[in-house]
Amino acid sequence: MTDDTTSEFASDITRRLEAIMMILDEPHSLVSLAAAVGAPVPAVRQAIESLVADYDGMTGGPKRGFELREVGGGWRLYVREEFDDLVSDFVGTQAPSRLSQAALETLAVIAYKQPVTRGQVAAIRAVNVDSVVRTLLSRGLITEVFTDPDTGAIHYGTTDALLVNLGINSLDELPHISPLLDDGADGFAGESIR
Amino acid sequence: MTDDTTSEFASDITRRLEAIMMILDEPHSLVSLAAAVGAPVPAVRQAIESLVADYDGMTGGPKRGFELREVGGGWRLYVREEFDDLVSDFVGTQAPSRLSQAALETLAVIAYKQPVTRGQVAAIRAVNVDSVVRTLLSRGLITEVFTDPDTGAIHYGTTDALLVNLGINSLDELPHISPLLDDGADGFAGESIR
Amino acid sequence: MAPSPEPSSATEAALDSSAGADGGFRVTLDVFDGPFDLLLTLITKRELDITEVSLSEVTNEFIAHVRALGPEHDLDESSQFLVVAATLLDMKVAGLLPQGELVDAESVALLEARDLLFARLLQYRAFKEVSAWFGRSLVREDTRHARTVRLDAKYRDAVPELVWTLSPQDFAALAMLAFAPKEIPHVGLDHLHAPLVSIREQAAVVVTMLRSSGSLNFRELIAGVDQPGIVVARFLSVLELYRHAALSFEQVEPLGELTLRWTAERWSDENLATLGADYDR
Repeated sequence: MTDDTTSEFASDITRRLEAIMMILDEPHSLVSLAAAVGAPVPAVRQAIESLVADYDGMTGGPKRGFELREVGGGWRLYVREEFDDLVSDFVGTQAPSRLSQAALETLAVIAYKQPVTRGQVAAIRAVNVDSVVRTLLSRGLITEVFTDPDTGAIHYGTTDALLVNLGINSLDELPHISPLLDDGADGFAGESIR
Repeated sequence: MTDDTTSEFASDITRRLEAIMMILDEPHSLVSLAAAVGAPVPAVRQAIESLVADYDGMTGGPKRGFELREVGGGWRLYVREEFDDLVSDFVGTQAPSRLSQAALETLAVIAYKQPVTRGQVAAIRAVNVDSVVRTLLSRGLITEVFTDPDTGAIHYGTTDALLVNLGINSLDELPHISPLLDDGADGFAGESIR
Repeated sequence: MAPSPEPSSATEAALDSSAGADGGFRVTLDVFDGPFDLLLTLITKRELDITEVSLSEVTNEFIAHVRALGPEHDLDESSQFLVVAATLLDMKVAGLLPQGELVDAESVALLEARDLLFARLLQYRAFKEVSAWFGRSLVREDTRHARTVRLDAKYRDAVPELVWTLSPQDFAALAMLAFAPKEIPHVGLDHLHAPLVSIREQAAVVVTMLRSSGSLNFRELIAGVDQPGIVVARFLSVLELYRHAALSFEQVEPLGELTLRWTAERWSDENLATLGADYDR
């Protein structure tokens, strides 16, 4: 901190961010937040970092009952995990129906192989996946990315909502699976698998 | 009870209160909050007072971008007044003045099928409609009609604002749509479609 | 092909040990004893030669396992087995073929085919394993609470006024569009297949022929048939009829003449209606 003005400016951004966070109902990216508070992205990134530490009780204050989380490519306020049961009891939320094993496997294949057609997914899972794909679409976990102009085959990919539902920030945070999967649906050719 | 235990207990109530406050949509009374956090009313009153002072920057920390205020006999988190213009500007840039195609189609489904749940609309449109329903709600074009006591599913219907926009006096004036569609995949019972 | 009518000793052994420690399918073979999953792991790591594994024994054990669990058992496990069994069979075919030096293109292609099969098996397992992570993460996030509160009226006023251009007729047209059933577009493959042959129809032919002559060999049963599909359907219907104890067969030596004999005590055409229901999908 070079002087008082700098730190006052930083603190001002932080307070503005807190105000905006109050009304967000989905994660917003750094760029979008920077536009909202009228500050450059690096300053906003710094302000977010300071808020995260602040709410986590790392800066001398208490550990708050809420936290700032980065999910699905953006930032958003959440109830801190240890109070989830308390809040669930209060609001009386019902657990949404869980996905079947078939749906989970299909979702995994689409997540790692996107953009991918239903036919390619079916080939990997060795079963028809039409109804499972429909379920995933209506849950907003996957979406149609594009349609091949020649074959008319729809290519599917995952949505930001999936990232939010998984509690991760980008596809890079998916667990690493065997490198043999990296070379795509059509090519194990020649490669000897060890 | 030693002083240490007392203050730890008080701090615990405070964190629980913060967690509940994060998800409150409207002001809640002391009694209701006491029930939510499982603590006696006087302890909750004290915790609220300490939070108000805390957020106002009276306890050594910064003055937050939000504040805890008593309105109409209840407590809730609000954006601190000095950031109202910032938030209004942000909201103004977020909402486009026209509804998207997805929003219009969802609105049409709700208009002809009401009362209808989000899940039913999602099944008809074969996509997730959560964020679109939020937009329509915030635009005042649809409203929550009732909640199914068994399933907890919220049923939506259209508002007078939609009628005004369409220039009609009642839903009966909506053009009939082809009965051919009645036997659609989702089984519209009989002639429930106007 | 000579299926033995009485249960093999391997089947009985599997009945005893069909429930593994985790309740999953367990196999007992000469070269291996343990959960099915481990068998796959060992094979994919090539610590167990696929040519050593008798697929028919594994299959017998699995059928016994499924029978012991009863009809309400998890279809998932059964279908999973089919995927894996098909892969094992493929691997076994590749494994049984002679492996020479890498001299000709054919051998190279063979090795590639074998690796492709290993890769497919590994790939399927990788996705199956990672799907557990998806399940756990989705459940964990389901319990989290993000802040979502209705916008206060004073901020709602800042929202630009809605521009509405639709007439009631436009709106109705939009509704029609939205209600139109959304079939996921499908590229038909029917034109790529030969005409379908019904096992039931062919079974009816087989029943008629056998009942009128009492005993026939398979060669006679397919005399004059020139479509491979019909030959296959007749053979499958023979297997199905055998399952219904409607006929018996004899084969003195492997690949030798197959003699079929009609043995049904009670047979009605109603039996035909459900015959081969397994092939309906």
